[in-house]
Amino acid sequence: ACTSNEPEDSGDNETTASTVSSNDDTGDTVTIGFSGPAADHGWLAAINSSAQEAAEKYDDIELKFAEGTNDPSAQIAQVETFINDGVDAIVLLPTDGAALTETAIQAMEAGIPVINVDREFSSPFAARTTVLGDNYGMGVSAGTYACGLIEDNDISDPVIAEIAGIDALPLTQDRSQGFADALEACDQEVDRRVAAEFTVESGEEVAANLLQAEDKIDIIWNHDDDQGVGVKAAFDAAERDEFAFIGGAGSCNAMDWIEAGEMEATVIYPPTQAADGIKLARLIAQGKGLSDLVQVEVPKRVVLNAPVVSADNVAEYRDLCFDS
Amino acid sequence: MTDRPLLRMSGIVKEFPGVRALGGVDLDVRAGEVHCLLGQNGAGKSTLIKVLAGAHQPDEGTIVWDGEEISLGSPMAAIKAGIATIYQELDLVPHLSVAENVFLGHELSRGGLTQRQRTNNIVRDLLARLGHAEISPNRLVGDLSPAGQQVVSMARALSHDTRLLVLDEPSAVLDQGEVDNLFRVIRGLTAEGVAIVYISHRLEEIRAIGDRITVLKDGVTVATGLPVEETPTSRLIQLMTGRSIEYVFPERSAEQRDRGAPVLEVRGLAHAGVFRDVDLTVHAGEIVGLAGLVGAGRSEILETVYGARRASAGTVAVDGKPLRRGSVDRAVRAGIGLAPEERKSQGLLLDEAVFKNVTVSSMSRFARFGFLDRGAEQREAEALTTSLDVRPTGVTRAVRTLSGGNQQKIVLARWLMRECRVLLLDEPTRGVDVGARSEIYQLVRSLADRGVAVVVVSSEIEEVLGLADRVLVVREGAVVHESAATAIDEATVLDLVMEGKVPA
Amino acid sequence: MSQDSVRVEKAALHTATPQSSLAAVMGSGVGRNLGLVVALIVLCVVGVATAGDNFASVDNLLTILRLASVIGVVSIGMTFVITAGHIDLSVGAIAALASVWCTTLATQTMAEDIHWIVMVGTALLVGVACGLVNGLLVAYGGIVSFIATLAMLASARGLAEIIADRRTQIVKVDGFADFFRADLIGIPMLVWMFALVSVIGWVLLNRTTFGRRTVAVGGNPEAARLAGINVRRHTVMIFGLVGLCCGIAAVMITARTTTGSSTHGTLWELDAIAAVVIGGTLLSGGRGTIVGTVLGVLIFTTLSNVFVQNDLSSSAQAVAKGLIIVVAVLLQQRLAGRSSHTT
Amino acid sequence: MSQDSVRVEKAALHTATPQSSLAAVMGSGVGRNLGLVVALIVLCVVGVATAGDNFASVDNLLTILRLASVIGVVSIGMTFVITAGHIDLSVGAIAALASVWCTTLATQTMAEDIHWIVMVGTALLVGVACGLVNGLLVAYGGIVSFIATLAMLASARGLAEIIADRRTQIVKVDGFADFFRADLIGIPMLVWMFALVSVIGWVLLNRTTFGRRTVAVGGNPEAARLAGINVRRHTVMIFGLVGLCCGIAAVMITARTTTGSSTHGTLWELDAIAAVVIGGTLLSGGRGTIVGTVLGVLIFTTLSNVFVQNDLSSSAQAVAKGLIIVVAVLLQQRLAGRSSHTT
Ligand SMILES: Nc1ncnc2c1ncn2[C@@H]1O[C@H](COP(=O)(O)OP(=O)(O)OP(=O)(O)O)[C@@H](O)[C@H]1O
Ligand SMILES: Nc1ncnc2c1ncn2[C@@H]1O[C@H](COP(=O)(O)OP(=O)(O)OP(=O)(O)O)[C@@H](O)[C@H]1O
Ligand SMILES: O[C@@H]1[C@@H](O)[C@H](O)OC[C@H]1O
Ligand SMILES: [Mg+2]
Ligand SMILES: [Mg+2]
Repeated sequence: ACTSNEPEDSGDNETTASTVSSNDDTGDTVTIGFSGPAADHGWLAAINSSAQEAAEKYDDIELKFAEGTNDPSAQIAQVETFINDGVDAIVLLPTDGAALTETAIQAMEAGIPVINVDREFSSPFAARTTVLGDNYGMGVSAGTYACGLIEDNDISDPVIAEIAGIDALPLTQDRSQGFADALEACDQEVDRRVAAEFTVESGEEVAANLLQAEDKIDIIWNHDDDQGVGVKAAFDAAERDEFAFIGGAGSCNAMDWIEAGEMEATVIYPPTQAADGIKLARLIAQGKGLSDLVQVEVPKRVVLNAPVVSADNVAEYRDLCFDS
Repeated sequence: MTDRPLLRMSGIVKEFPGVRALGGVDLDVRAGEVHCLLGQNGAGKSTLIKVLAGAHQPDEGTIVWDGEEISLGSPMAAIKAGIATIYQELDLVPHLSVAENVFLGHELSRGGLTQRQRTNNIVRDLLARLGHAEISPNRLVGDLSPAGQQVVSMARALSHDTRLLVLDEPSAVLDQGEVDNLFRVIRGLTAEGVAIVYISHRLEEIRAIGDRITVLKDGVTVATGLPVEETPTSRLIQLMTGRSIEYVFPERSAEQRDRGAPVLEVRGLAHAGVFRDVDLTVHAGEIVGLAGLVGAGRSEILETVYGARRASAGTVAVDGKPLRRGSVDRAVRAGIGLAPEERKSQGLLLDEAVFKNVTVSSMSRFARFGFLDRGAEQREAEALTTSLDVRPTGVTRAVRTLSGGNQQKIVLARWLMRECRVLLLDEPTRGVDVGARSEIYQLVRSLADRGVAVVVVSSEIEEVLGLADRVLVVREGAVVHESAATAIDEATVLDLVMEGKVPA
Repeated sequence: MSQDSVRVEKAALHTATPQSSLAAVMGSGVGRNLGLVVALIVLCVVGVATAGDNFASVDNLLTILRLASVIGVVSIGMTFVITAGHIDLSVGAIAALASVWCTTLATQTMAEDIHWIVMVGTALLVGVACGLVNGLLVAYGGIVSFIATLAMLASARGLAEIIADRRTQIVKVDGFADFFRADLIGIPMLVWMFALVSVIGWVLLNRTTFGRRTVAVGGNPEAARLAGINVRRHTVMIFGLVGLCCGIAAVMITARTTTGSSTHGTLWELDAIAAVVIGGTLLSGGRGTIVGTVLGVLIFTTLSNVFVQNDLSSSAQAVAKGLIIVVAVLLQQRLAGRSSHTT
Repeated sequence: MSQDSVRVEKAALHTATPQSSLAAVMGSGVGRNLGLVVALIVLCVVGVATAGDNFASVDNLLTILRLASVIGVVSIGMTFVITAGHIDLSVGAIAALASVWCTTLATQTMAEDIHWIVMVGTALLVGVACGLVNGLLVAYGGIVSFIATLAMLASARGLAEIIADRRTQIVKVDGFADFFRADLIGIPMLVWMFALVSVIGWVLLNRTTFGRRTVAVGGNPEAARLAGINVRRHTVMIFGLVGLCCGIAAVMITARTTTGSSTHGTLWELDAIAAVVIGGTLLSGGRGTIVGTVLGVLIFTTLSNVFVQNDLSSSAQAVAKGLIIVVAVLLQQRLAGRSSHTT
């Protein structure tokens, strides 16, 4: 069930139990090591809590939770420690996929399955299973939606702005690339691009400056809904709402705004993937498969869909939202 | 002056790691007297007065103040009791103004806001009373000369309701005129019944201002309450040092009278706004003295010759080779050395060991491929500091823990260690005790005899005349007189520094 | 002899030449600040030249000021702590903790009942309390401020995460946003707060016993002690003061973003120290300037605004920022006459 | 008279009491380091108590050492720059730039052809060059090191992003990884490198004229200058040295992660300064200890290792980290006898 992208299946952890599987029954106790970046913004904080909550649901999981760090060197040491300790599986959201690849391979070679979450390794041999959102696809979804808006409302020469997340992360590049490519399909391009740091505070700051740089904007895509809280605060402070505001990730705040008509849409990129990672790690370590699938084993790669949530379908996605 | 002591310290003991600075000191001071505290460098004078100021806590001993035993647990307690102290190392805050420093710790304020006008007025009065009305209360203390800072410290002491004023070598940074001025102030205070504890290594000052004397030696009182008039200088020296020293300048040797080749040649040297047109030639084996008032610009001349300040005009040459302007390391490589005036800020690495301070300018001598031979460094530094009678001995001790006079010796030792062609000495005996003083004179002379060209700046005219072969008088940034030291007397020099000419 | 002493006094009249007194003025506060003002003006000229009316509009200027306000208040506090010869790395973490604490209060069940004043009070209290802990560790524990506040940075942020359960807490208490996000005579409340804190900071540093002592403690702690100042107590008070500024900044950032979050204030310590140091306060203590700090903050904020106006990529922004800092400081030094650097 | 002076010297032998000479030793280098050693041991005891054999295993110790190595090399460089009275905020950014530069070289078309030595050379060169620029800005530009290196931090990172186009560059050159990721007599190459840099650093600081000058320049720049030391040139050399360390660290982090990235080294400046300061080097300059720095680095890395071994939440770990730092420093001070703090 976890691999499904349908909201009714994968959103709430409780729903997993609804199948015929005995997967949730207590099995051999497994030790899982979890390591991720420092929780320096809402989405990553949600990653942390979703991982921890998932582990707490099971009596047979013993979680080793490494201190969040943005230093790949420190994260490598954490994984090495997991290897030394002989954990049964490792769930890894790398600070930088490529930088942790060799170490992940070492873990795999030591017989410890590695579950890669969110930021992808650079080698197929580094992970037993990969769970990730589709960053490029996220940009494409946002861009395609924007094109639709332009067409529907017949906007000529629209001003399009993009508020990116941490610019130095490859995933940000992927999102921007997807956005640009989709816009190009309808002969549009980004007029103004600023980058924040995924935090509320940075979102407010760059958005405030952005609004000053353009008198009139038609569409704004903001990569991250938690940063979006700040972006929204800047809009309110400047009393500007002439544009269509599109978000990213799918936080509950974003859903609220969509319901209230204060936001046009958001593109889903859920932090619950960490919970998925923990669950898959448990199954793999216990030698189980995914009960909804015919396959005996957990699949190699799970790519979450990046659907667009708008006023039309927000009700469907409501339960899937995460608190940021 | 009454006989009942205002202050009685008895059996004071103070230990520092590795040193017993005070081993049971007694001192009693009466209201209205000037009580002189004498002792060699490191005898414990400063330590004693820091105990009195509440800055150090004694390990043993009692302090009776105005008939009652008190404990001075903090500087505030001493200040409240009416004890004001002017420390040997001036302790002011450089980025605060004169007025702010004077009232630091007991600011005049209303509702937390400082009263600048009122403060300034009071400070202006205090400065005037000290004979220095020209110092503006608004000036930053960091911009003042050491002498000016001394005045600020005095003003600070007077800003309190002071019953006992302690002065730790106040005259070290003053010239003779300034010392007279200081004495005028002290006399005014004693007339009002204020007691004074006065520390100085200049015995003639003790004669001029003191009433009674206490002598410390190696941290214990060897004599107390000696009346000044009845105690001959030779006895004081005997008490302080345990030996008798003839306080004389070394003989000028025969050969240097027919001077060697010119080593240092300074032509038309100027530093805009400070001094101008200085010509100075020093021959091998010659000692040239620069006399002048504080602020005349003598230190600046030395510093500019040395390259520490960039000359605005003129040339400096050593052995005929011109030096690049404003480059100290070139000057040092050419064989010049400077013992600067302010040992703490300009001379010493206070937290470093004695031997490192001594060898810092001659490191290449102890280094092979950049690696230092610490053994050799320590041996040679040991030999040198022993010959200068630095106490306590031990060259690995941090310079900070040495007494003021001993620190001065370390600065000198640095340049004795490096065999210089030219030695520039700015107030070389400041704070140095009588015993070491004649040893320093001896040393400087023997260096000259070995062919070094020496320039000495001193505010003690007697020292300039006694030590130097040739004397230059500097007044307001210009050389106003030059002659052989034997061809001029103290009175004439005094006239020259004051007036720029000898009155007809 | 009296005649003599008159002559002595005259001679001692350390006459400053006009030239050197000019240098003195330039080297002092005015001169340094002049350099900063010029740097700021140059930045604005560049802004106008490249972005025209968009830059020069009142709205944009208010935006710059509003953005400068929060970090500005923190920097004022930092000016004191640096002037006193210390450093505070925990400012951002304290602000985060305070923001989270006061919004937790406001998102609890009884939320509707509390007045926003209680929120503000809570934030200030948390700020001051953390500051005092820093101060005690430094003054009485004898821990170097760098380390003590580094420890506080880790602990306060961790605690903030625990309290907020790492969620971004949106403020729902009515009056709060209304009050702090409002304008007063056309000027945002946050800007008023920054102005007020700056003025109070200036008065405190330059016109009170407290400020005097701060400079003394930073410039020569031993002299301060010998002058009877209780250096330890004063140190505690200074850290308390910077804590208070963090509390105020927490209120402001909560208002600006409408949220409390454990991620607020990330790297504020670096921003604040940079503003303070570029403003002319000595990193080693003993000299501080509030006006310089305010100018320093404005320079950095204006810089980011100009960057956005020009749609520079964030990498190019970083490179440009580095170059501009160097040029600005060099410029400032030339204007401030001979540099006070003495190598 | 010679007889007299002998007596004088005897009298001057102020006999040291055993008690106080012990205190002197404790107050000196040995004492401070002893405190750190004890803190480290306590940490290890906690590690063993909570994680048992997992902690005490050879593998785990090597893991700790490997982690310590990269930041350790940077911290050795930082020790020099802080001892000399400056600070370098750009260490991480320089390492990032060097890692990106040398891997760009190695991922370009002709990649296959270059020897990994060229990569190493490039990294070191970039590091030294950046360091020298810092040094020139500080020594001849007269810019405070905090600001100069802050500018370098921004510029170098921006440049690294531009060069790498914000992508992580995977090293494909053969020998490189083989060499630097190998073991030598059972000990990882990175650890050897750290050990070597530490030993050289120790010798340089304590046994050479370079080190002596560094301490002098940091302790009293004016006195150093008047003693004939070319303070400016020396300052440039020190920044060059720390740049070299950053270059070495870049090689190490590139080997460790098999990548070059503009995000490498984020916040290393804080980690390195923290290790140096907790090690006992004075933040204000004039006293530096390489052994202390090494111990400081080990304490921080062991701490994070101990944390991985248990299942505290990340937030709780942050809180605990703060508390442990405070306790460790207090402990260390008690052991080092009376604190040298003089307020
Ligand atoms: N902080 C300290 N730590 C260790 N030893 C110290 C300290 N302060 C002073 N001493 C030692 O105590 C002794 C007395 O020093 P003190 O400064 O009192 O001498 P002094 O009589 O004032 O000498 P001077 O005439 O040179 O100023 C000296 O041996 C000195 O080295
Ligand atoms: N940094 C400075 N800027 C401007 N003027 C200065 C500076 N330093 C010193 N002066 C001025 O230079 C003149 C000479 O100073 P200084 O006191 O050093 O002379 P001196 O003859 O060496 O006296 P001393 O006996 O104190 O050594 C004074 O007028 C002083 O005010
Ligand atoms: O940290 C990132 C998060 O904030 C963003 O929204 O999605 C991808 C994450 O890696
Ligand atoms: Mg003394
Ligand atoms: Mg002088």
